[in-house]
Amino acid sequence: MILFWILSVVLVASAVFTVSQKSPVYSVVGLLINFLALAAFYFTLDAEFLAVIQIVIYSGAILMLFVFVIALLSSGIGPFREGPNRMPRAFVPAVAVVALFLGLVVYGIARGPLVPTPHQPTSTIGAAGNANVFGSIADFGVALFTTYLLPFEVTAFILMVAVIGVVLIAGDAVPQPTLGHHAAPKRKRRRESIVKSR
Amino acid sequence: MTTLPKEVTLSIDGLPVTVPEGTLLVEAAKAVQTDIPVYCYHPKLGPAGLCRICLVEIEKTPKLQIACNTVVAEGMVVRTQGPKVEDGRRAVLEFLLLNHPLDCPICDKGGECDLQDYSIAYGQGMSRLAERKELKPKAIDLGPTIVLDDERCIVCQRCSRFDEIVTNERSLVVKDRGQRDVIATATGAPYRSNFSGNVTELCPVGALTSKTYRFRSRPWDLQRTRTTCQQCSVGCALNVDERHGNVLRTMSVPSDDAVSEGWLCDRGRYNVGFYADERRITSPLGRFGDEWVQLSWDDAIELWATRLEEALASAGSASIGVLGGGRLLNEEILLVRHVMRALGIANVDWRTGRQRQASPGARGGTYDDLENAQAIVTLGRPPSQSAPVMDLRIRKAVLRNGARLISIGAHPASSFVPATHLARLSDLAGTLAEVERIAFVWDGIDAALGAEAEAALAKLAAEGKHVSVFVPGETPNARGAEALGLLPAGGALDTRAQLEAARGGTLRILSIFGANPVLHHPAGAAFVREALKRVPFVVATDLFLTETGRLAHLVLPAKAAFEKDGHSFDLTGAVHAVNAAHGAPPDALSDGEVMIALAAHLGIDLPSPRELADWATASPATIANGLGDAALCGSLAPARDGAAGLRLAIAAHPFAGGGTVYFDDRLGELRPRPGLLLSPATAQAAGIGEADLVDLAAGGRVLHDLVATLDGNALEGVVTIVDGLPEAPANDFGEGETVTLGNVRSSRALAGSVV
Amino acid sequence: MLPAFGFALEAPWWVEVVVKSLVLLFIVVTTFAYSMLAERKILGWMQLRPGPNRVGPWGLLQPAADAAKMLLKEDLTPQTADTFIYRLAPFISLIAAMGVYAVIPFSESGNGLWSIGDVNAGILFVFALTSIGVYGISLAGWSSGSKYPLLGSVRSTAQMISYELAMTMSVVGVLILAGTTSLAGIVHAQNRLWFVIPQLGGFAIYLITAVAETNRTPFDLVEAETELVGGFHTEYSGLRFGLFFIAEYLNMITVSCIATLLFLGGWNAPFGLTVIPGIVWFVLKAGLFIFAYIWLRATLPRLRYDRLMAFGWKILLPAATLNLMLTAAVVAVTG
Amino acid sequence: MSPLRGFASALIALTGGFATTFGMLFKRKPTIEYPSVKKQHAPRFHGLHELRRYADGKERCIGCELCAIACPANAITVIGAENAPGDRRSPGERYAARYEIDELRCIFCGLCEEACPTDAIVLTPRFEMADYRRGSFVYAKDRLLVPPQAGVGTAPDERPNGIPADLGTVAEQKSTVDIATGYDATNRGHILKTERRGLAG
Amino acid sequence: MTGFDASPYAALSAVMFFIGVGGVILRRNPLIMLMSIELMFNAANLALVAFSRAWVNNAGHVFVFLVVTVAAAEAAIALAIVVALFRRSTNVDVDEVARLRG
Repeated sequence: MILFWILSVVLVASAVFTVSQKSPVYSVVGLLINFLALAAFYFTLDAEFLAVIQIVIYSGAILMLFVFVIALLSSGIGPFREGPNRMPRAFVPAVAVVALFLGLVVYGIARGPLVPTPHQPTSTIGAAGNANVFGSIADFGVALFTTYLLPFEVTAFILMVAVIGVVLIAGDAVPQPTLGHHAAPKRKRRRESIVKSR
Repeated sequence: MTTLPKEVTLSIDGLPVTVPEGTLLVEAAKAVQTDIPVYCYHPKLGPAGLCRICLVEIEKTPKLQIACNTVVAEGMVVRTQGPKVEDGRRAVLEFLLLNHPLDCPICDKGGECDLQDYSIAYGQGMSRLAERKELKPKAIDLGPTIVLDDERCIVCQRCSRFDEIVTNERSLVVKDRGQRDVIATATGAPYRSNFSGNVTELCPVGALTSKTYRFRSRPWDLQRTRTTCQQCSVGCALNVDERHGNVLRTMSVPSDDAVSEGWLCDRGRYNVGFYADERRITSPLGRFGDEWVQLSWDDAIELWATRLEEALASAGSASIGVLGGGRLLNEEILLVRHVMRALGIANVDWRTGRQRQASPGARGGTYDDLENAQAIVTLGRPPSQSAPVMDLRIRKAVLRNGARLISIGAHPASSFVPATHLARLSDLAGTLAEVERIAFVWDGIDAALGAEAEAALAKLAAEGKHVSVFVPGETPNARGAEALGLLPAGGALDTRAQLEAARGGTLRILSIFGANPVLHHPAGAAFVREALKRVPFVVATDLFLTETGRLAHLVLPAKAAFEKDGHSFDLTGAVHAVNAAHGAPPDALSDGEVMIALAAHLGIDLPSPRELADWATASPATIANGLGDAALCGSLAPARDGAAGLRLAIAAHPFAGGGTVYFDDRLGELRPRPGLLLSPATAQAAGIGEADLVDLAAGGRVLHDLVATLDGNALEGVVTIVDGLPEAPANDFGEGETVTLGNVRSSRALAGSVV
Repeated sequence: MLPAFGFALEAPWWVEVVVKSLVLLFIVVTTFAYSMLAERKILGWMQLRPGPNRVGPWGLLQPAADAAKMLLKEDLTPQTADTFIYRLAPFISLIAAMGVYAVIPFSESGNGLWSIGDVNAGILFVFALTSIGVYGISLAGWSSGSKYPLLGSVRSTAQMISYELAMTMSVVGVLILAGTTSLAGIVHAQNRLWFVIPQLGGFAIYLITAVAETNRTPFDLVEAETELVGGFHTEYSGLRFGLFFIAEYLNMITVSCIATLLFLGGWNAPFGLTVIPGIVWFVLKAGLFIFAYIWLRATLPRLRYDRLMAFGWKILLPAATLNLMLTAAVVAVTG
Repeated sequence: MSPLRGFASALIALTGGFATTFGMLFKRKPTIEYPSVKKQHAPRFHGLHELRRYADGKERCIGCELCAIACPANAITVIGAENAPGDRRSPGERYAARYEIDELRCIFCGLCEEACPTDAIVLTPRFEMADYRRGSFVYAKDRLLVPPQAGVGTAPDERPNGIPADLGTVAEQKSTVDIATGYDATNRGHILKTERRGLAG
Repeated sequence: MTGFDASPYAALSAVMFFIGVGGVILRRNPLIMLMSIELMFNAANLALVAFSRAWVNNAGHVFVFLVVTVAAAEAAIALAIVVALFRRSTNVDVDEVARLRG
């Protein structure tokens, strides 16, 4: 239980860090910590495979993609410009909405403990590594390729669509703005940002 | 006046040439830009026919002829090249090189040596001489400036012919004959001349070298800048050769026909050692009480500006005096004048020495007028000492053009050409009756004499004679200072009045630009010292801490002549460019730059550089003031009493002075020792022998231990002393004053020439 | 999920973990130091020169000298750098590189595995940590605030993502044959036949991708000195540079160990030479890979970047997929 | 070329490459362990300069600056002066008051040696002149001139009325100054206290 | 293994989810908005894994796996859009992009 509290503190703190950071790179670092904590959670919840998947795919691939994009965008033109945060305008309504829903959810949870409905366990909890043991890769694989084959295939299709979409969106078809169009504001921005960060 | 000379057409190397009749072949060849090698021939010395290197082939003449002494003839066909000519030259060179040592690596001429060049062009490379070369003495001391290397001499006699033809001094000769011939003075005395340095340039080999330049550098290392000499008012063009930031030598500019004709005096040539002297002021110095403090330029200028403003506010512009300017360039003079006028200061006077006037008025002439004059009259100090290269023109006029040389006053005109001496100006009129073209050379000192002369000149001019006037001054650009307005205007104080005001305590600030009135002002050293001590704030710009500088409160390091760019006038009023050839000490500023800084501090707008350049290069005639404007120039007539007794003449000397000459260690014995010059008869009457030590006194002022020199050329009853010697300041005495000689002691050891 | 232990000692499990970790840390750092020396030596020999030979006999103390130098050098931070991330990045690299050793079994004895912990999804754990290691490089490059490191990090990110795919695919064949993701299990599955034989293609692909993943020549575009000065670590100096350096060599050793475990039968003795302890075999096999690395560096020039990417996507990935499908098919058919 | 054959040939090429590098492992290394082992230089190696003397101790250099003008790198500065009659530095009238070579500028081409009319400047096989300051590489007479007892050849009489008798042979005697042990003039090519090993066989 | 209480996980999941919601609403940096979305995904995943553990049923695991896959696709497309936007103009302001004009 101590582990739970430690991890949940890390989880929430890193989530807040992610959302509140000015620089996206810091957000990425926060999110990375968040994902690592989540992986630890999955580990404690006997989802060994998912824990690894969480790190390999989420941290190693998706989040890496963020870093890549950030580096890509800052490589040619410096830190890219972004609009001002909506904080001043939307802070109060946003916090109100979030608090309302959070309140509702917590109320829902607090009204009665979530007593697990007796349900037929599909597997047992035991030594990892073997089939039919909850959370094991074998068990997970069997489930994935039998019961959930259709969703799996659909997901594969979605991935394919995504690949084609990405190529179309970010490919060469997009008109490039002229260099001169970029160059002037770029240098100015760079200096401002250096001044600000000092 | 003369008919055009007949022209002759001949062919040189197949090219037709038309030249005046009588032209030498070697000169005619220059018309087709063919270079005929010469050693003994020199365009200004004429042919001698000694070296035979200029052999050319002339058709229908069986043997090769020397181009330097062959006059062109109609239809002559000349070949300056070809195997025959080259064979001839090779043979001549073989003889010339028989005993010429192979020490080109250490020879100062090596690299600019005609013998070297032509040996490479025509020589045969190896000597066929089996015997050892003749050994001769190498470093023969010819005099204070020149060293002879006898081995290298090819006996072209350019040096001795220069001494004969150009200077007429005739001291250098070829002694002995055959293989024992040697360049020496006829009397065996040291070779002394104001033009001795020219022989090193004339020497086509490295036989004659300057003591100051021996083994200092090789010619290819030198950086050459053409500028204008600022040692006297003649304005000779010269080339400054510099290496590693040191001025090593100055060379004449052979093409400078308008002024120097390619000759330099020894002062212009050798007085360059002061540029690198350690005693030069390298930063502004302030004197507080007895303590000298190095100041930054900002502080120095601010101090000056503040004092000026205080004095202007409390005592007005009449309490401020400005002295000097004769050593400045036109641009600087203009800046000084501009700033002083902007401040309302009228007490400005460039005349810090004896000279009262620099302008020849409306009768100025060119050097050619001087050369072509039928009679040359010198009034006051002769130009032989104050403007030596100008004196060469006079000698030329007398020797070659048959002009009469007449001197008036206490000084003999010249020792080297025949001259008539007249005691007073009034004797002149009869003498000049049949002369058409007259040149007056006045030293500008005796203003009364000047006025008298002007009257005489006006009379001569009225008779339809062509009269030209020359004023060789004490300072190089006195003409510029006067023409560009460094004179007291509208009743303002001239130098003497300023000094008197200073003694009276009414002068608050005195600014002195490149002048040394303590040593040079005729009011006397003691008088000027006393005056300067009473001025609360004296500023002096100079190269060295001179007698005047030591009395100043602020001394600013100035740039010397080779260190600044600008223009100056020569004494005929021609403008010459002065180009910086040498890096000034890091903290030195030219007086012009100082004025710019001062103007910036005082908030004075300066003329634009274009305006400045226009004014600085304008002819002084357009701004000149007339001769004899007594009101402007003031009168400084010394006592010219006709009383019996010895009268004093104060002479100039090229190597006298408290400035650049005094601080040039290399000059050594060229500098005169304090002494006096007497005619033998006068000396005998006073009981003085050659080289005796004598005290000279007049009215309680005494000069001690002057070395007496007897000179047959000196005038009877006149004692001549040298002006501007810091050891024996002559400015305590007046020109023409009656003096007494006493305390005669014999001292053989100090024998030597004084003037 | 308590980790499994190699030695059953009468002590709390965490004491054992700490002790083992410290011992392993020492061994790993020493190995790193001497593999670096070995690299310099072998590179030297291959280039006909002696290599470092000044510090100690045969230059054996060179690593100590290098370490002293690294520690004494000034630690610079560029003015334009993002200080926090700039300082963080080398630690991410190093921790990820070191973390892998938690699951690598070096040998086995009667008491159990010689490893700190035997994670069920061991091989996946390795991949997970490797993918975290990329952050060190890409964040270092981004945070240096200078263009060469940034280019290096962008290159590295693209390269690592591209080659990680092929690498994973090539390993899956082994997993299919072994039927387990546990590293010990995989080694056990090779008791009779090393997987290098049935998985020759996978082995080749693994070797190539492993070189790319560790940014070694000829795939060292990340730090290509001639083009990018030093790549992502251009701005780093002193200790922080040293950390990257250590991480790179640890990664090299890691992939060598993994290759040994997956394809060369781990600590299994070849030809029945069981007299020699398994750990020796393991070290020998891993050492062989390390030597191969150095050999590769001495032999091949750097690839052009577009060729590198094309090679990864157009050759390695299809080849790995083909290998995987073949393996799956064979296993499915033979059961 | 079919892809397969291309693959095969690439494989063969790779194998060849790897074999080459592997083979190098066992080759003898040509490295000379420099500070402890020094290579023997070619007889005409162009190293640090030296200003020679005559056997009677007079400087050979006459300050003629021909080396300076011959120098393509402008590395030599010579300032001449006149020999004082009482204290003759060189046989002739002129000697080098200052002689400086900027060894950092020098390209060791030996043209100064060629240009020298008295064989005064000679390039020795010395080459170790590392230092910490750039200024230290300006070698003046104090470091260039050999000690008085190290003269070579007979001085001509007071006036070198031409060429030293031994011109052209002096440069054949390359010598080196060992600061620690004093001067030892040796023939070209042999270096004191060194050991031969390595390529220069 | 009964008695596993999923409530804390559910609460934690809710908190994390709403942090993500807050991020999406408040921030205008598209990258951080995307990361907030990822946070929301992961909050849901956490709940799924916790419930899966409570029921000892790996359906949740499978679902998480699918979610992760879809998230990867989503992130890739979203980032591609960001890059494309950035190529058109250096100013990546989500509200301006909403006008859908070129």
